[in-house]
Formats: sequence, C-alpha cells, structure tokens
Amino acid sequence: MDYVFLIPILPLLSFLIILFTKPIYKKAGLVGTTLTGAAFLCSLVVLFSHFAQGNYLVEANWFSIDTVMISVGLEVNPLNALMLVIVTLVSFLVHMYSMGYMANDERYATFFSYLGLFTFSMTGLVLSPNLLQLYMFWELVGVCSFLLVGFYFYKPEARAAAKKAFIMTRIGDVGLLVAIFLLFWQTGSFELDVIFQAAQAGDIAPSLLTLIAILIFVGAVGKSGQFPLHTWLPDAMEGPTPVSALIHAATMVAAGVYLVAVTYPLFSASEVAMTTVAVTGGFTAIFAATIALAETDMKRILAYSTISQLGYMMLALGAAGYTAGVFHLTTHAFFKALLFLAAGSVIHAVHEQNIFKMGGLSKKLPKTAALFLIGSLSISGFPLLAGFFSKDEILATTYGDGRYVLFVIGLLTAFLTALYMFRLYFLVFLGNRSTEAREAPSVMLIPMMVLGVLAVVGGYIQTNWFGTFLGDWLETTPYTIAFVHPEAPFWIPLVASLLAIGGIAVAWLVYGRKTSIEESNERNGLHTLLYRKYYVDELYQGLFVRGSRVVAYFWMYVDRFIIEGGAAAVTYAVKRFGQAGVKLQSGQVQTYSTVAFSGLVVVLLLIAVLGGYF
Amino acid sequence: MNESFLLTILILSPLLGIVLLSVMPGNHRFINYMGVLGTVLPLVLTLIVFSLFDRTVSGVQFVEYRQWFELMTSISPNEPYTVAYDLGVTGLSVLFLMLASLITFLASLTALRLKESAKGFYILFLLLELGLLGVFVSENLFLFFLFFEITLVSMFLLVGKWGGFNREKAAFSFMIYNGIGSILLLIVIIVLFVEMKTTNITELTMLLKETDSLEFLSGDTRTWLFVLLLIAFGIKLPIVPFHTWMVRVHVEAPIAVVMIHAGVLLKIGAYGLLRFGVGFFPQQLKDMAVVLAILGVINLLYGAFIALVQTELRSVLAYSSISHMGIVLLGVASFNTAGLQGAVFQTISHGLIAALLFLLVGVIVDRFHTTKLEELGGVASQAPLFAGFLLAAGLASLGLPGMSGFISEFLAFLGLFESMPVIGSVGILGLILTAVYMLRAVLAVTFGERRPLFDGIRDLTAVEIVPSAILLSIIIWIGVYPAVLSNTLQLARTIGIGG
Amino acid sequence: MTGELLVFIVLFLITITGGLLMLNLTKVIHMMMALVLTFLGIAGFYIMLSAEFVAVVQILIYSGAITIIMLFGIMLTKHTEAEPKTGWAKKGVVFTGIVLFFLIMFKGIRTISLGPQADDLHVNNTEQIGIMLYTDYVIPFELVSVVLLVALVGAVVLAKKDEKDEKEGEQS
Amino acid sequence: MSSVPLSAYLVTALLLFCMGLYGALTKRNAVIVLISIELMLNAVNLNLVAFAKYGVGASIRGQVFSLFTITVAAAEAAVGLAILIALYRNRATVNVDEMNTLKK
Repeated sequence: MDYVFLIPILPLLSFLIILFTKPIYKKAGLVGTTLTGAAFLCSLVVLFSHFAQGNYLVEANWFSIDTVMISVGLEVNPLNALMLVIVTLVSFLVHMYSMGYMANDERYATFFSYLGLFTFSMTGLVLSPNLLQLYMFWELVGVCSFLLVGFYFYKPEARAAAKKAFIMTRIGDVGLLVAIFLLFWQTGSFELDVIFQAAQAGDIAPSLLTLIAILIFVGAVGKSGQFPLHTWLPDAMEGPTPVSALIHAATMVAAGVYLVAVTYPLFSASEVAMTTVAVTGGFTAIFAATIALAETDMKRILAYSTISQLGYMMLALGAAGYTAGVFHLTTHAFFKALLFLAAGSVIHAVHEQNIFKMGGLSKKLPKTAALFLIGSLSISGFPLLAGFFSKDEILATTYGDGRYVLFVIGLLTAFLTALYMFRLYFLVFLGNRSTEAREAPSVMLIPMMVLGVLAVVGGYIQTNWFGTFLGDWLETTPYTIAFVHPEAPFWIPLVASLLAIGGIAVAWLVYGRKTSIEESNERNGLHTLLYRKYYVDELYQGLFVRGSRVVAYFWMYVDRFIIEGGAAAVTYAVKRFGQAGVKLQSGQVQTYSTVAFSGLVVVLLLIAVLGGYF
Repeated sequence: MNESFLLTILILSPLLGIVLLSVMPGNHRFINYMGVLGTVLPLVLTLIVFSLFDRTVSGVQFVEYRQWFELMTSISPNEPYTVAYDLGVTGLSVLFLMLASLITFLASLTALRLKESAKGFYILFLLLELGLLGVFVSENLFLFFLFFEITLVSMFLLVGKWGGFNREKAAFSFMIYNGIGSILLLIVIIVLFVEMKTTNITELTMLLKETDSLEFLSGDTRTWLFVLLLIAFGIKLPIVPFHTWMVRVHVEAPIAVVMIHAGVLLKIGAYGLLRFGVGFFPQQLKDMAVVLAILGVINLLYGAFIALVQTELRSVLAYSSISHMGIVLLGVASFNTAGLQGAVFQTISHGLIAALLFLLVGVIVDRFHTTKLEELGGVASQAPLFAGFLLAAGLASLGLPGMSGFISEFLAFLGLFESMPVIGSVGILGLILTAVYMLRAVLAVTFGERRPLFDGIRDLTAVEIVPSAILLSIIIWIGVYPAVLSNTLQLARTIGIGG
Repeated sequence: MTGELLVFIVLFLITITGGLLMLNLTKVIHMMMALVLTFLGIAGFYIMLSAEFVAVVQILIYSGAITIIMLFGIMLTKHTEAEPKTGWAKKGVVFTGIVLFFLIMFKGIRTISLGPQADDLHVNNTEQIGIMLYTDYVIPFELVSVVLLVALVGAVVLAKKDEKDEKEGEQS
Repeated sequence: MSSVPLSAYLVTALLLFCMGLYGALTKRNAVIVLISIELMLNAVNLNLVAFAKYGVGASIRGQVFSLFTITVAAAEAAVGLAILIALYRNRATVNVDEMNTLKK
C-alpha cells in the first residue's frame, strides 16, 4: 500500500516528461499510455490490497495557519479505491484510443500532456483525505477540462465553450469553498475524519449543517452538470472526443457525485439536504433526457444523456442509496466512455456530427456499430447488462425511500433514455444512406472492446441474485449512516426492463424502419422548446451575462466620470492654483511690487490687529 | 545580537551600479547589460539575508543602530528627541525584500530592449531599487519615509520620461496622489514622534500595545491616526476611489517600471498597512474592521466588474490589480491569523503574478505593437510558448490551486468567514468574476482564429523565457509548498497578535 | 485760526490737488505739470519749516531740473497717445492695500508729538547747512558727488546708441 | 509753539507717499512711474525736514539729509530716464506691461 503515491505521481511524470520533451520527442502518446497503464496497475494492486488490509492513510504537514497544522495526505478507503480503478482504467484506455484518434493533430504531444495532468489531478482528487486538498484538485481537474475543451483553440466555439465550462463550474466551486470555510470554523480542521466526527457528535448546529451540505451540493451541481448549472456540459463537446469520453462522461463530471458520496455523513445528517439532492437529481434526469430527444448533434445527445444519468446518480444518493449511486457511477463510466469512444470512432470516420446527415454506417463500421449497440443497450437498462442492474438498484432505493414521485420520474427517464439512445443508434447506423467511412485502427478499437466487455459484465458486482458484494464493501465505514436496503419489489426490474424495451420499440417505429430521414425544419411548439433546450442558455445569456455587463458598464462609467472626474477636479484645482502663481510671475516689476506691498500691508495689519493698536 | 553591516551594504548596493553607469559613456554598447548587472548585486545580497534569516527566532534581525541626530525642544528640555539610523528585518519585511530585489532584477532584464537613453533609465531604475530596499529594511519611521520619497521621485521621472503617449499626465497624477499620501503619512509620523518620543517601529509597536490605559494617545487620536494611515497607504494600495492614478501608471509607464510598480511599489501599501496599521493600532483596526471589509469587497467587485468590460489588456490587468488588492484588505479586516496570513500571501503572490503578466504584456507590446484585445487573437498558433505562459499567468491570477494565488485567496477568505461571513459571501462572488474577466482577456489574446497578420512573429526569446520561467516556478513553488512563506513570516510573532 | 495755519491749509490744498491731478489726468504732459504744482507746494512747506535752502533746492532741482529731464524723456518717447487704462481689478487691489496702509499709518501718526521745537533753524540757514556739510558730512558729501558723476557717465553710456545697433540700423 | 502740529506735516507726507505709491503701482507709462517714485521721495523729504524742526533732537541735520536725498533722487531720475530711453530704442514702448524681461 505504500506505493499509493505512485498513482498520482505517474501521470504527473507523464505530464512533465511530455511537456519538457515536446519539441524533441515525438512519441508522447506512448509515454503517456505507458505511464497511465502503470498507474492503472498500481490502482488494481491497491484495490486488491485494500481487500486484505483495509483503509490506509498517510499524511504530512504542509503549512500552518498559526497553530493549526494543515496537512496533505493520501487516503485509501473503499470508495477511493474503486474510483481510482475507474479513473486510471478509463484514462489508460482513452490514452490508448487517442494515439489513433489524435494521430494527425499537430498538437499531439500537448494533448497527451494535458491528459497526463488531468489524470494526475483526478487521482489526486480521489485520494485526498481533507477538503482543502480535495478542493485544490477539484479546481485542477476543472482547469484540465478547460484546457482540453479549448484544445482546438482556433475555433471560436471552442473558446467560448472552454470559458463557459470553467466559469459555470467555478460558480459551483465557490459554493463548495464556502462550505469548506464554514466547516473549518465549526470544526477547526479540513480533515474529513475530524469533520465527520464533529458532525456525528452534533457539534454543528443542524441548520448550519444543512446549509453546509447544500453548499457542498452546489459544488457538485456545478461539476456534474446538474440543473441549473448544466449548460456548460453540452458545449464542452467542442473538445476532442476522447476528452469527452474521459472527462465529460466517465470521470470528472462524476466527481460531483463522488463529492456527495465522500461527504455523505454530512448529507445523511440533514433531511432537507437529502431531499434537495434527490429532487435536483430527479429533475435533471428527466429534464436532460427530454432535451436529448430533440438534439441533432451526436456528441450533444450523449452529453445530455450524461447529464441525465448523473441526475440519476444524484437521485440515488438523495434517496439514501449510497451504494446505488456509486454503483451507477461505475457502470456509467464504462458504458458512457464506450459510447463516446464509439461516437469518436464514427466522427473520426465520417467527420460529421449531425445524426441526420449520417446513416447506414453499420455496414461500413461493423465493429463500431456493434460496440455502440452494446453501449446503448447497457445505458437503456436492457436486461442483464451493466446498466440494468445499477438502474434497478436506483429505482428500488427511490421506491424504498418512499419518494414515489421521483420514482415515477426515474421510470419515465429510463423510458426516455432508451428512446433517445436508439433514435441516435437507428439514425446513425441503420438506413441505407451511403457515406464514405473506414473502420478505425485497432489501437482505437481495443479500448472500445475492453469497455464493451465491462459494459456487459460490470453490473454483476452488485446484484440481488449473486450477492451485494459492492455494497457490503462500500458501506464499511466508521460513521453511523442510515444506509437503506429496501426489499425491492420484484416488479421493479420487470417494469424497468419493459420500459427500456418499449423505448427501443418506439424508436424503431419512428426512426428504425425508414431508410433515410431528413432533418425537418418544421417544428411544433414542444419540439422547438426541446430543441432550444428550454431556452436556458438564452435565459442565462440575458440574465447573467448581459446583467453583469450592464453592471460592469455602469461601474465603468461611474469610474470614468465620477471618480476620474473627481480626480480631474482635484488636479484642475491644483493646476489653477499653480497657474495663478505663474501669472504672478509675469516679469512685470509693478506686479511684483504690488505683491510685495500687499505682503507689507498684511504684515502691518496683523501687527496692528494682534498688537491691539486698534 | 551582533552588529552587522549587511543591511547597510544591501541598501547601498544599487549605488555601485549607479556609479559605474554614470561613468560609462551614454551610447556604450553594454550599457543595458551594466544596468542589469547593477541589480544582480542587491539580489545576491538579499538572497544572503534571506538565507541567513533565522526562522526560529522571533523579532527583528540584522539590527543596525546609529544615532542620527537629536532635537532639543522646549517641550521637554531634558529629554531630547532622538532620530536614529535604524535598520533591521522581520519575517514580514524579509519577504518583501526578497520580492523587491527579485522583481527588480527580472524587470531590468525586460528593459534590455530599451534603445534610447538607457543610461538615465537604468540609473533611475537603480535609484528606485535603492528606495525599495530601504523601505523594507527601515526600522525607523523617518528612514522609512525618506526611502519612500526616493521611490516616489525616481518613479515619477521614470514614468514621465520613458512612458507611453500620455506619460506626463500619468506621472503627474502619480505624483499628486502619492504626494497627498505621503503628507498624511508624514503627519502620522510626526504626531507619533512628538507623542512617543521615538520613531523606532518595533518600539512603537510595543509601547502602543502595552499602554491599554491610553497613557500616550487618547482613543480618538489613535482612531484619527489610523484613518490617516489607512488613507495614506490606501492611496498606494490602491483603495477605490483613490485608484485612478494607478490605472494610468499601469497603462502608460514602460513595462519594466510597471512590473516593479505592480509587483512591488503597490505592495508598500499593503506592507505599511500590515506593519503600521495592524502593528500600531490593532484596537482601532478591530473597531473599524467592518468598514475595512466593506472597502475590500468594494475594491474586489468594483475592480472585477470594470475589468470585465475593458477593451485593452493593460487596463484589464490594472483593474485586476485593484480587485486583487481588495482581497488583501479583506484579509487585514478579518484580523485573525488566517486572514492576515492570507493578506501577506496575497500581497507577495500578486506581486509575482502581476510582474509575470506585465512581463508578457511587454512581449505583446514589443511584437504586436498593440494591447487592444480586439486587435489581438489566435496568438497560440504563432507563439505557443508565449501563449502557454500567458495562460499559466492568467490561471495563476484567477486563483488556480497549485499556484500562489489560490492559497492566498483561500486564507484571506477563510479568515474573513470567521469574523464576517456575510461580507465574505458577497466578496466571494469576486472569485467568479475574476475567472470571467481573466479568461476573457487571456483567451482573447491567445485563442481564436489564426491571424495571418501575426505570421512570422517571434516566440519568446531566451531573455524573456528566463524571467518568465523563474516567476512561474516561484508562483508554483509557493502554491505547492506555502510553508516557504509561512515559516519565514512567523506571523503571530511579527505583527504581534495571538491566534 | 492763525496765519500759519491758513498758509498750511493753502499749501496742503495745492500739494494734494497736484498729486490728485497727476493721478487722474490722461495726458502725460499734463501729469508732469500737475506734479510741478505739488513740488512747489512742498517747497512752500519747507519754507514754513524754516528750511529756506532746501526749499530753494527743491524748486531748482525738482520743479526745474527733474521736470525738464522728464519732459525730455516724454518727448523722446512716444507720448501722443493717451495713458492706457489699467485693469479695475488691479487698481482695486492696489487701492484697497493703499487705503489700509494709509489708515494704519494715520492711526500711528495722528497724535504724534515729539520733543521741543528747534528754534534756530531759520538763523543763517544756508550757513548752518554749509558748515554741517563740510564738517560732519564731508565724506558723504564727496561720495554723493561721485554718485552723481557715475550717474552722469552711466546715463550717457546708457542713452548712447550702441555701435552695433547703429551698424545694424544702417544695414537695415 | 507753532500752530501747525507735526502730525499735520506727517499726514500730508503720508498722503503724498500714498499717491506716489498708487501711481507707481498702477500707471503704465514708465515716465509717470518714475515721476511717482519722485513723489514718494518728496514725501520722505518732507518728513525729514519736518522732523528737523519738530522731531526728537531736532537740528539742522534733517535738512542736510534731505539735500542728500534730493541729490540721489536727481541721479536716479537721470539714470532711470537713460534706461528708459535705451529700452524704448529696443522695444519701441514705454508701457511697463510690456516690460517683462524679468520673466525670461
């Protein structure tokens, strides 16, 4: 276990090596892939040694605020170990995939160095034992996301998207930051252990605890693209597709869910906070799913699907389904990464993202098509695939927690998920439109296959039939948290499966049978509303962007006219005073003597008045 | 402690360069290099002081004390007023000292491309450095004031002669504002001198702290003195609405001077506030903490909002300095260890970051001959290295963890949230705005479509890479290992407040 | 009212009228003439003060020589145009200052009365002055003569046209 | 005792002095300025002579002094006029407003 430190260090090394050898060494992809692969192996070893040895924590002093020593450290507990494996695995696969996908890009090396930095930050985030360290890596992954979204920096859309991604997540981050401050002054520490103990002991007032939990959740909302801070995630699809797979599907956006899971003792202590999480999650799930129905860009559909699935995870966590949430996080990482990589493979082949301009690709790209199908089935919750089990777990938890409205929303979302995923699948891969395309190289196919296998079998770590291995392991925690394990009614998986198949069937009826479908420009009201994403972007543009510009211009004019004017008045007064002096220096003897005489009179007057002569 | 002449040698060391420069013919080929060499000696000496500084002992170190002159007055014929030549460094000032000589050295490197009247420039530049070093090693208010004025005069000449289009206006507004500031400062010094019969800073701190009975100065007088100090250093910092001069200087002055100005000179305001405001009048500061905090929030948001709509890179950075200095105020206002430590960190960190940013602006001016945001863009294609540094500097400025800006802002706000959570919540919005305007400006320069106009532009040259890399690595070093500052600072012992 | 007082009043009126005329007339020549009146009035005061010799000198030098010199000066320079007006603001400042000055001094000297009156001044007035000049004040007297000589030479040098100027004048 | 007191002479002299001063400060013609100065000198002379009769330790010395003053005044008038003429030749004016060479 003592080599845990290697896990973040190896990707960091990859980042540094590539950064400094960029001009001279051309095999950046190989370096990055190898080092990340090594990190993945280490994570596996750590995971297995955790089974044997239990939790692990190492800390060192970092700096001090007066008498309070702030430390840095590495912590391994079940949740961390699991996340580590997911992160390093997906990162490794994406590295490998990128060697093919980015092969012709002139900033190939830069891309891999960013990937290395991201992997470092993400593993660092996962390993953090205290909130300060967590926050630092939290921001760092945001920056990596920003850098990678803006990778095609010469595209104005990429620039805007990168900026948006950074700023929207920062809004959330500020919430998290405030929560950290409040926790520090309540408990005197950033250490999660200390904080949890204080929370359990009731040292924090309940109302304050609720506030803190909600603030933490704000951070998670920003990072995980939950409503209302979701708009950056679809735009972030401007980045290269492997990045979308790694950051905006599997790992970074899941960090929000991870954050809520990490600070779960705080949430479980506050009913209001739990409800907030659940309602936000549920709403986001169905909200994003409906938008995905009308979207035409392949990657954006997947992005909205990610938002929707993340909402699902939040819903699970809010409904006390700790295991369910983390479980769905795991399976989602597999099938969503797979979907993105497969989408990338399609884009790589046809250089097109509008699904209405594609079709019949299953003949040209049979392997990609098959893998995409696996992913789609998995996410739709098709029986016996990974997504099926995790989705069931969530639905069962929600039902068991007594949140029936959210339960119905969950079911509806499951139906919509199947619908939009297969709308995408049928439009892109079926039909007989012929497009020029060639199957991707094997360096891209292999990672997809690995993920494909995981998307199929990943669900068996936690099932009601073969044992709840994952849950038992995850829930070994020293804190008393009310983990809910309801007896799931037998009909839930059944209904869920039926809805999934129903969704696929509807998609088949609408999109699958026709040979080619043109994108229609006539939209009715509902369709337009969905197509414009409920006008949220427009609303934000009008309300916040314009609003802040109005405020800014107001202050600028205040600055320019009132403050500068005041300053100018002062300078003017000084100048006039000086000019008066200059005027006296006219060079005319009469003026000089007048001044001298006036001085004499003043002195005489003073003497006369002060001396009492009058 | 043994008497040593290290500090005297240190503050006089720029003189060597001045003398050598003044005997060289003005059109000599190596005159610029001579100027740079002149700043190396102080840097080396500062490094010696920095490394010899004992971090385990509290109090003033390297003390030098010579009686300078005595004033006999009719008020107290038996007790002459003594003014001393009094040098020494504390944990706080040694950091500022390091900052000053480092940035001066790096700034002198950027002035290498100066062609006209380089001799005069470097002489004044070294004089400015002398003043700066003196300000930070003075243990005596009179000496402090003396060196403070040296910086003003040399700065005035540097801006006025080597500045941009509106240089004279900028120089004059610099002089008028700072002149007012020094008058107020002088008033405070004189009142303290008359009342306390000493101008030794440490002695004053002890005396003013121990006399809770207000033996020396009444509470009202102290409040007034504190307000005067606040305005005097507030002009320097600058606090809104005393900031217009600083924006002008930032826009007009030559880049090397702006680096020093943004990096060190403005920091005298923070130094003064921390050393004198906090040191002499802790009670008054506590009473007025809310006012200070509100001023800080105004600075933070005001600067950020205006930076949001500036169309010129230098103005953006100027207003961003205002915004960042708001955080220093917030840290001071919180008046606890975290906050004060944050204020010091922020001062140092912003000094480094601003210097780096302006160094890169200097490159922009040199290569593109414009700093208008709309005329720039897509530079990352033609000058990737430059774009990388600019992006890194911008990220450092908006408080990216792992760089010095984050830890400073974090500490300042951490402190603020203990004492004034409501004001803190308003102020923290500034962090979002910072990200918005900084990204807007930096991305407008680096990202965007490739402009054929800039094809064939030279990327950073070695003489630009070295200072940028040094600054960036220090920024990252502090960000990753803040103990390097906090160990030296010994805040509780330096300023004299308990946690 | 004694005769002396009557004479004083008459002389006072003459003197002040001359001064006021000088200040208010517009033509330079007229101003000069008004001043001659004042100088004569002052000479009258000298006689009243038992200073016959000084009075005579006053008439000779001031009313005669200096006036003539000034008239020459006026004629040699432009004098046809009227005296240009000075701004009211400046006049006002000067006038106020002078009035204040006058009031203060007036207050001081209004009731002044010093020691006994000297009785023997009118007895051989010129002789007394001559004796005094050639005994106690012989050195100042000689110095004054040097001053006069220097002034004479200086005036000639100053008023003489520069040779350089002359040449330039010829060339142009 | 004489029926005219010392203060009467002094007040007359003061008036003359003030008039001279006013003229010297406000008149534009340099000749008149010179003359005004002469008037001020005359006022002083009047004082001297008056003190010679009524002053502390009154004696003939006051009159001698006034003679010196007159001499110096004459010299001053001569030199002043010479300067004036030299100036007039250079600048073709006797207006003191235009005589501002002190400024340069």
